Amino acid sequence: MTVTSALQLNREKLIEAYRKMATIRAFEERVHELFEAGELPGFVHLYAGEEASAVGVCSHLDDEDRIVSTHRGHGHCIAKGCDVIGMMKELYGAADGVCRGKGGSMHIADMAKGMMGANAIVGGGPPLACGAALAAKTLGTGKVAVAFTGDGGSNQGTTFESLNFAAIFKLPAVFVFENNGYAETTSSSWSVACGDIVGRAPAFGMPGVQVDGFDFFAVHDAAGEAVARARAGGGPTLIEVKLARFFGHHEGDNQSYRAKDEVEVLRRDNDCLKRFRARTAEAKLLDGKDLDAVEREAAALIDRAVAAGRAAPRPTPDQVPTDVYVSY
Amino acid sequence: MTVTSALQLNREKLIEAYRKMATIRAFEERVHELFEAGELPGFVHLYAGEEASAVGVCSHLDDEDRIVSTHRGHGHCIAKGCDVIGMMKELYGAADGVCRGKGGSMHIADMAKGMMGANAIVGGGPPLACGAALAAKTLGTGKVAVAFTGDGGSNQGTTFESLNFAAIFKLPAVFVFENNGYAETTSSSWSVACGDIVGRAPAFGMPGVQVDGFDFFAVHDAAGEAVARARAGGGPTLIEVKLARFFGHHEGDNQSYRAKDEVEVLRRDNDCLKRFRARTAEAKLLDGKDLDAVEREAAALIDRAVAAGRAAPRPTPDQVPTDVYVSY
Amino acid sequence: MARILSYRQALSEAFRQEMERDPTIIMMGEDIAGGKGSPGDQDAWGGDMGMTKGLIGRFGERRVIDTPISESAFIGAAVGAATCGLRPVVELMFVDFIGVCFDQIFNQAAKFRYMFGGKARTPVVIRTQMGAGYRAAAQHSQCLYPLFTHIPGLKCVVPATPYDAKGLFMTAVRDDDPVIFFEHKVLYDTVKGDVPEAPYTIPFGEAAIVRDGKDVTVVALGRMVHFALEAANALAKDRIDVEVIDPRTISPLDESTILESVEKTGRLVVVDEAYPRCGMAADIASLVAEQAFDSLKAPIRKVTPPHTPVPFAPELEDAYIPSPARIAEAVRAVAKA
Amino acid sequence: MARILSYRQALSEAFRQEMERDPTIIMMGEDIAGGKGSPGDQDAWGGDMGMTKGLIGRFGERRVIDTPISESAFIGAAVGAATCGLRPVVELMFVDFIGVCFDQIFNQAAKFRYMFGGKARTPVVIRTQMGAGYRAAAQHSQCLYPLFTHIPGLKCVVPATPYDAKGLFMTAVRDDDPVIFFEHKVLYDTVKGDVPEAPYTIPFGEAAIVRDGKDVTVVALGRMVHFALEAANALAKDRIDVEVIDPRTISPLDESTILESVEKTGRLVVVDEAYPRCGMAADIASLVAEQAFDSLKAPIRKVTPPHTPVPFAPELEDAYIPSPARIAEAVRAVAKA
Ligand SMILES: Cc1ncc(C[n+]2csc(CCOP(=O)(O)OP(=O)(O)O)c2C)c(N)n1
Ligand SMILES: Cc1ncc(C[n+]2csc(CCOP(=O)(O)OP(=O)(O)O)c2C)c(N)n1
Ligand SMILES: [Mg+2]
Ligand SMILES: [Mg+2]
Repeated sequence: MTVTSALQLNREKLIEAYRKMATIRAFEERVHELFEAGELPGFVHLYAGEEASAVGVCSHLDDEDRIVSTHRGHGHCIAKGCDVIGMMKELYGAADGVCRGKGGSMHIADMAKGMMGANAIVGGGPPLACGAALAAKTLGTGKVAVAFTGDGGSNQGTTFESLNFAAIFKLPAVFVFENNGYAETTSSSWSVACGDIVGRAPAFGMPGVQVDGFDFFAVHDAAGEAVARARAGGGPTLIEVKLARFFGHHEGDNQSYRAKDEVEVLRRDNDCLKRFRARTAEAKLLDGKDLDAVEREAAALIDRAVAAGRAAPRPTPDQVPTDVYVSY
Repeated sequence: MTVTSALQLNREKLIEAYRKMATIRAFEERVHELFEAGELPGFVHLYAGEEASAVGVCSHLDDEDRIVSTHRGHGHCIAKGCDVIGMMKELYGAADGVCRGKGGSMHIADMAKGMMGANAIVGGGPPLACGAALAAKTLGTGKVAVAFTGDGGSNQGTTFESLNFAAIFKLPAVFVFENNGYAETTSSSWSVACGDIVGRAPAFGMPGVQVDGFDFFAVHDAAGEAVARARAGGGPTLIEVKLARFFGHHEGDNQSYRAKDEVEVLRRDNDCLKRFRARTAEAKLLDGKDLDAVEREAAALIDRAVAAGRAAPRPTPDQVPTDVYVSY
Repeated sequence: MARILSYRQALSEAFRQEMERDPTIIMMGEDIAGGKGSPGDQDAWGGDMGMTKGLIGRFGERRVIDTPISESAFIGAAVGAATCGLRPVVELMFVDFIGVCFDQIFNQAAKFRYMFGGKARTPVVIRTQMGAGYRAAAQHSQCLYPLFTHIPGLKCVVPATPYDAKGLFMTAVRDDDPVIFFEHKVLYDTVKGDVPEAPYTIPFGEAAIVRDGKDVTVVALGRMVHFALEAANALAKDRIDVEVIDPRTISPLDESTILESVEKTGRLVVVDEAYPRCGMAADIASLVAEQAFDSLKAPIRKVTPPHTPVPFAPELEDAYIPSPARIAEAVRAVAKA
Repeated sequence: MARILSYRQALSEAFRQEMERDPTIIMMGEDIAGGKGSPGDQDAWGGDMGMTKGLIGRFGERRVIDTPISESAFIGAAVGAATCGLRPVVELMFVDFIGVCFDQIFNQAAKFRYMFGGKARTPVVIRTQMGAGYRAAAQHSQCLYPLFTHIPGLKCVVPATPYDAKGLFMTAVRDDDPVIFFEHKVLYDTVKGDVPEAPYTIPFGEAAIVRDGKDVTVVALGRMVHFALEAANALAKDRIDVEVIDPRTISPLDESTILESVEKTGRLVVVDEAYPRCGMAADIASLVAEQAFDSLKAPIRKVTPPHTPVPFAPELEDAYIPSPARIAEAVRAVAKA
């Protein structure tokens, strides 16, 4: 099992990773504005600040590898290659959104891309990831499944069971715990009895690693090792990614449970996009100008997505009863 | 926190412990016969062989301390002081059984004795024990709650959640995992990813200890420490008790998943009653004759219980709709 | 002097007054205070909809308990604690989350008393938000009270007005059986009404006749009560005189008020926001078809959403939820038949 | 030549034949083989009732998978795997255990297709044992199919005979939607019937008219079909000619067969072993009260257990379960009315 470290990635791959991160950021910043302006319906949970996690992990996956996500799913979708325009349309509830306007932000999915859905049930995803991994193993496809879960979701019984289940069957699965410090308002330092989520890995007989989630390279390398192990039949891995969200739990959250200058400091010192720039510059891998161009392209894509969302056909009442069953 | 080791218990306490163990044994051996003879209805899961666990733990508890049990609950009931005659009547489904014939073996309970019920849902008990412990803590009663769970039940999400929950609230709770090697036919060495259940304690930030469940003294001392810690506000403890059952999972189980001579060897070498005799004799604490007498008394009690069960009034159809609500 | 409160205000007042009255009442749930272990404010949210705001300041951490996202553990803990001297009020944030903790409710709390031969009491209240209308899609918009009503041993309360919300909560918390208390999230800030300041209780199993009428009986629950009244007012212009009945509690169900009304009107429309199959509309319709059949002059009509999950897009969700117009249409149909 | 099999044998044959036909079918569940990791025999049990005995020997560990006691994980895994190219048949040993894993069924499997705009298929079958009669008391004797029928996106199958068990299982496993397959534990060895050896399917949503009659329609499910037939035979002596309908699948429900029968007989008794509130008896009664009202000549009667958990003692359990005598009494009452 040889794993390429992110710092050895070629230019194209690095640019691609940055493009995904920048696209997520632009998507989320824009959704924030649109939501504030009352233009988007529903509940939205933004992933801004956490981009290095989704992209660092998903850069090891192809369309036949599966991921399951959480309520905070936009970043996972984009990292997994879902169509950004279809996603934005979905947030608008458009008839041609990626889920035809029936799912919305909390249920955004694209099976064809191996993205098995955001999930509005905390802890809903890990069992499903076990299933994807079991299918891969049973069918001998060599594919893997990744479950993204939050720190809050790490305390859900379904999640614990899934860890044990994946371990005893040596499933090709990776459990990525995105510990952003809070479940809604509740601190993970309080809710996780043993302090760090990674401390639970031994209880499930699997290797565990904690990584700096502001650092794409750290996430990338840890995930690469875990995915390679899974593909090689070595069973599941637990990865705790320490990171933070730039926005509130959901839009509308006043965030008074956070320290006064927490978000400010975070955006200044722990922005994973800035870190990526710094590390690639330091290692003389990429030029800032290239990344500026990527950011402009990402912004333009989001502009097109918003325009598409606004112009998209609206669903009609006759579509309410369709898509419940394949046949009934 | 000073904890008396079992070997320092006075004669009366030792005899009492042996009486409980012998009563459980006699109860279960008799239920086995009655069930085989078709005299008892329902599903029964016998505790014979595991007596040292229930009695070792419960000897630290009084009627206001609470326990929750499993489908294999007779031993926990007797150890906690439930009325043996009322229990036997319940197994017969008698109108004056401890649950008026409505619960049966899988739901045997006696709230007045702090026995919150056998439970036919694997993993059903631990959350309830958290509640009893939370009540004790909130009301400042100084009481504790003990959750008995099997090895199979240790893999249930409800159980995992309860461990974390109890730990973060520092609840006066003790989690006793009775690892008898099997969940029905399935080996715990396979189903528990990390091998030993005690290996999970660190994941829940609580002390864990593994004890020889054939040895009353080992169980007693470990439980004593855990209960004392809980009472003193030190939070929960995980105790893995390694033991084995003399009978099948339930009555009717042919046990072909066990090694050929497994039960024979077990009864010969790892009978907790024999061990108790040996250890108390060795330490010159008790005389075998005293224990013979206790066994005769236990047998006589079970005789009376069976006679009572046979003679007890049967419930009548008008009792079907009663006892659903306090008021409706 | 009328004292006009919102559903939200009425409930908040009920929480506070009951906790003041009885020191064995505790409140538990995710972020019901908020900020547990966090660097900023405690009571940061007071519940995800702010319904329990201020309680921790008044009653302290011992009685107002934030929990981890472990619904089986904390709802089970509430159930267990209820058998040991507390009267917990525990929040299942959205009823849609029932799937991760149903066992503790339907097999444990609901059945203790029966399984233990009448020798247990489990005075726990499970508060939960339900209902569509928030563009919250399939996993945050369900009603699901039929699942609980199905289960012997549970009581189910579905208040539609601020007055009922306060009075029924007070009854729930004083009741010795497990009670599931369904709060419709759309009602919190949209309905207002007269609410006495002094504590009062409303008995379970007593329907409210919220509008007297002689032509057609409409039975409705929760948000649908308001839609039924809207429809009734529109129909009054067409001289169709609708009686609107709100059962308020569905387990126990006040059968006689419904039956008496149908005996008078001979016509029944049942409106329900919950799914149609094995739902409350079917339950009530079947009650009447069995026990007031001879009074019926027309087929019973059910007005419910279709047999589909709740869709996200506003246009779809609005078409999904039974509307005053659909109710009126059903009433017209039975009035004519 | 008739080939008489028990319900158990018919199902076992269906499992084997379907697994032979389609290599993407896997079986999962607790002890469905048995002896995993243990020193003695593998396939030690073949399921807690022996229903899957022999499968591991034929199809191997890769396709016949014993699981730990982690229902959310393994049922969720079956659901997830169903979206990734397998057709899992997963056993929830007793339907009473639904409380620890309901989310994966009712919010995940049931809703994927809708939430994802029609872009998912989840061909999973959840087999489960239900029903009273084993003296297994409150947590091992429930039916609970109304909880699943309530949920849009699920299909519910309740076979009453060996023939139906085999044919409906074959349909279930070939179906592309999530199917809950309810096996009545008392029927495994008590009912026998003609079962063709060659594989066959029975379409969902097609009721069986198990007895033709003109006076009263009795709709019954599962074990109650047999009790209804017993009652019908007894009533024949009194010249009451009962038509017995077994819907076989309750989601989808064959409404027209029921409605047509009531249009003919004008009288309906619905028998159900599940709890009465928001149950199948209410569901079917309300269907008829809405859509065949004009044909009804008498009140609809429901024959169900009372609104209580299932008691343990044999005398109590026997009184609890609807009996042929109670069914006959209800039929007599409506026949006279
Ligand atoms: C079963 C369940 N319980 C509670 C909720 C409400 N809820 C939604 S997100 C959330 C917090 C999740 O925290 P975490 O897992 O850390 O993810 P994050 O929001 O930080 O990304 C809660 C409590 C839910 N959706 N599902
Ligand atoms: C939720 C649930 N799943 C499955 C079962 C069926 N079942 C009853 S006991 C048992 C095995 C339990 O094993 P363990 O916890 O080790 O206890 P033991 O029987 O060995 O005492 C199983 C699978 C159940 N009763 N409840
Ligand atoms: Mg978080
Ligand atoms: Mg065991």
